[in-house]
Amino acid sequence: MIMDYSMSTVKDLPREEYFASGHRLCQGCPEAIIARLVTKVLGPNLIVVTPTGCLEVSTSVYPETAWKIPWIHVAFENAAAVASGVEAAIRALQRKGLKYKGRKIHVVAIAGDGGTADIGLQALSGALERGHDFVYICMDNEAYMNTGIQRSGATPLKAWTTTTPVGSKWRGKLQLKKDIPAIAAAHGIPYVAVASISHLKDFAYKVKKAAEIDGPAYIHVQAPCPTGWRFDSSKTIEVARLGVLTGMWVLYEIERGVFKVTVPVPQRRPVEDYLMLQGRFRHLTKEEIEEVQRYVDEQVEKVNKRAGYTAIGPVVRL
Amino acid sequence: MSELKKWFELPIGCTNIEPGSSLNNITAGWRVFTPVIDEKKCTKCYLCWAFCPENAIKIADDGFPKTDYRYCKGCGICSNECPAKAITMIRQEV
Amino acid sequence: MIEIRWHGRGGQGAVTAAELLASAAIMEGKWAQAFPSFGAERRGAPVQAYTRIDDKPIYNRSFIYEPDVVVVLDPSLLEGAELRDVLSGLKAGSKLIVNTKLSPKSLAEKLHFKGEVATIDATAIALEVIGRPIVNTAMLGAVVKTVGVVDPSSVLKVLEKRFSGGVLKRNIEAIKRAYESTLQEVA
Amino acid sequence: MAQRMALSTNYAIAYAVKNCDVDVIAAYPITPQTTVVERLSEFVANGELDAEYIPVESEHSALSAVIGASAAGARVFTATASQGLALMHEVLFMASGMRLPIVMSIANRTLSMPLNIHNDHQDMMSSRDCGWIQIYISSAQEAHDTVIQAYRLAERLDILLPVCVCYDGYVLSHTYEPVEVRDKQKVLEYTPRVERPHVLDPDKPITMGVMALPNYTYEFKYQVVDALKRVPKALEEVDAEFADKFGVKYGLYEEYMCSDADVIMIALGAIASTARLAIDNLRSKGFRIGLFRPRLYRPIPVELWKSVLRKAKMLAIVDRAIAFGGCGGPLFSDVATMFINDSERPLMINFIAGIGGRDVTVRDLEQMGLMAFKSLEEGLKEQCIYFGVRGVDYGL
Repeated sequence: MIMDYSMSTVKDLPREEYFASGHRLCQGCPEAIIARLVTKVLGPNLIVVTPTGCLEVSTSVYPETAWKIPWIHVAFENAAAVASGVEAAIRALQRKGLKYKGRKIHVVAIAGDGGTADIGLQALSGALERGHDFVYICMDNEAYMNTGIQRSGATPLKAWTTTTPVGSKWRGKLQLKKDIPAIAAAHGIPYVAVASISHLKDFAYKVKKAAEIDGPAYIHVQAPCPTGWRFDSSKTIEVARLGVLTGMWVLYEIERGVFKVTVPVPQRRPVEDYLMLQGRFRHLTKEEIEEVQRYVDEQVEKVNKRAGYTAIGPVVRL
Repeated sequence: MSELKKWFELPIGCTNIEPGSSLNNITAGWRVFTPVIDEKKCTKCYLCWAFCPENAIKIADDGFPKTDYRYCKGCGICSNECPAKAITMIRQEV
Repeated sequence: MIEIRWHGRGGQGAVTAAELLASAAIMEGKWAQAFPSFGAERRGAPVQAYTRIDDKPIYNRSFIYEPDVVVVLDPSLLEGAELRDVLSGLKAGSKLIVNTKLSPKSLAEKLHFKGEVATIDATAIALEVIGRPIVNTAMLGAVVKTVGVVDPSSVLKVLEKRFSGGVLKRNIEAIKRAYESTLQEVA
Repeated sequence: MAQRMALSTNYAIAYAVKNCDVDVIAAYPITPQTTVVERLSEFVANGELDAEYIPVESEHSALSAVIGASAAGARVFTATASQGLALMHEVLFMASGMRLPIVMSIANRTLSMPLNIHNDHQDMMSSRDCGWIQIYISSAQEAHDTVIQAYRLAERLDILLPVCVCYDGYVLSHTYEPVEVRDKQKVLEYTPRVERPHVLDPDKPITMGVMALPNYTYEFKYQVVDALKRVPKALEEVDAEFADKFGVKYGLYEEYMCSDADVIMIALGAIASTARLAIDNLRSKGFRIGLFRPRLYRPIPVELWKSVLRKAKMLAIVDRAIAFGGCGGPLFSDVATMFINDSERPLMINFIAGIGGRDVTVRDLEQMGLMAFKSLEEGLKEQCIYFGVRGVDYGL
């Protein structure tokens, strides 16, 4: 059974587990939290497609697998294409009365930001444009963590990675983060949402909604990586929460073109609170932090304009 | 090496036909700090259960969350997120 | 075995004509091949297509260099480099079938061609019957008439499978008119 | 009822796919393959074929999508050529490693640079060791029948490997010729649906496409080696069943006048078809020459090939691909390798011909045959002849 929209607390999350213990993800890994939640909300009539990446290599090392629902990995750049094929097969076989009879099987791709924003963007765009009935979830940890913390198109401005080092000429990443949910939304698909693991109810609601909507849905969920972002493994949720509270990670959905902030933040925390928790931003000077703050302020203004009210409030320094 | 399967003993097509077999991989050895739940303080909000990346916290029949130490890697999220401050991370001395 | 080389311009239907002729032969139980010569050509560029017909399986998969029949769909191909291509590989007994207003004799004189020549004003037929200068079916009629490698009724049957309604009617009419009005002579 | 039609090889393949009642087709346009999937999309559009047609955004995604669909239990098809096959390259290994019975047709075309849309076998030869069953055909009829056989072969539970049906771009893909289109009901009787043991099914959840460490990877790969070993016999059986049903038999190879031949010419696909005429002409001039056309090229049925070839004094191996920097063309290297430990073996001469759509005529092939005889008499001056390249003279 898929849980009810009206779930009031995390206590109401389904107790069934389809993502087993014993996987090899890092201590405090957000991807495990995401995989657990998505499979809980949509299992067991669910097929998951995962491209190459941390989640894949850490959950499927033979002879062990953490997956208790049907799961497939093929390559790095093709999760959306593989999911397209799975979805088409289910449709054809159901229509011909050969398999998957009489039930809704959810097809969900769970990918990282590299497999989504960079190498997998073409396959994702193709699948969204073709209108397959599937959910694509991007776990955004803002770099190539599986290969050892290299920059991706989703790495934010000024963040340190092993290929955006801090030197006399470079101060971390010189470019802005690619706005992937906006790219997904530009396809005119019925549902796009941004979620956070710090707000599980909101995330679960979006996963369920995405799966139930006919046609492609895209969910972008922040995945703070203790290893790559350089923070203590106990702080994964805390960092995620501060992303939301500083307005750096706005939780919204776009349902059939209608934009809505699902978790308003009446009073914003300064970006410093978020940045300073993480080693990847430790090199930032006061001026650079102010620059990031100004950028976030601009983004927040755009969000509020789009929402039609002050969904994300002003910065309040405690 | 003797316990490793031969080629014809493996499932075909790079598949694994034992769902959830990662349970065979006991990850307790990853742990440095061990979470201890103080049931007197616990409010049964289950945030620790929901946030645990290892799926290592189970809700017992008495309604209290219990840590499955075979799989707990000691990340400390449960302790950090517990609103009632009911979970303490303890250094286990060998 | 008879080998036919078709010369046209991209968009005129030389490839289709080659294929329709092969289809008619195949319908009669014969063996045939039809294939185009593709370059980077686009609409308007000179193109060639080929048809081979035989009573037994055809193994040769190379182009046709010494055709028994050359069909020219567009009179403008009878000049310069295009003319060289048209006349290339013609041997004793080769037949030339050309869409032109000229008589076979005057065309042969103009081209200094010795051999069998057939001419037909396919453009006039096409404009009159089809309303556009699509000459391939008219040329097909001329080929059927002068080469006699397939029965005219087979070509009509192939057309019936391919087209319907007014398009079918007009193309059949074009073939019939061409069949009746093709002139041939041995120069 | 079977129907004799004038079809190009591309269309002959489309009809075969239709009559195999394929469930999912994913493809991306590339010359000279495109008319295969154009025709298939027409079949889907007008309801003649009940399938999902996925118009993917690249060949990489085409193969990825059919992998997903095959993994979900569907009967699938894709087609490509040239750069498209090269773009699929990494995914080819995934399809075979995952043991998915995908059928793909490949209208062989050269690889850039220079850009050229015409035929040679460079595309497939660059992907020949990827665990797929590879069958080279030499007529539209054979393409039609081989696609039908391919499903039967690929879906056999003792095989479960992807199959590609290779045919010369343009030379075959765009040539109309007579094709007996097999009756759909008979086709489905011949290749009925098979329940595969490993598919994505919520009732029996499995993990597909695992990661393996050095301790298990070799064993998984060996499974593919093992399955390929079973292919020659399986294809013989599949071919015999096909003959029972449709009255036509192709074998694993075709031999023509080999039994007493001093020189045997070996060629794949369309060249082998044309070469028959060269053999006839040379025979009429008194040269004892034969022709060997491999049909099943991966896996190579080594002993079968050798049983035909070892009787010759000289093998003239015609490759329609260049192995840059190698010891001769890919087919040559394969044939040479199979004889390497035999104390008595034929001499071998390699002709690289037909590159980038360069026509290979009956006369060219006669000339190659004569060069082989001359080398046999006077000794090999050159082992690998880049036949017909302007500016190169081998003095033969």
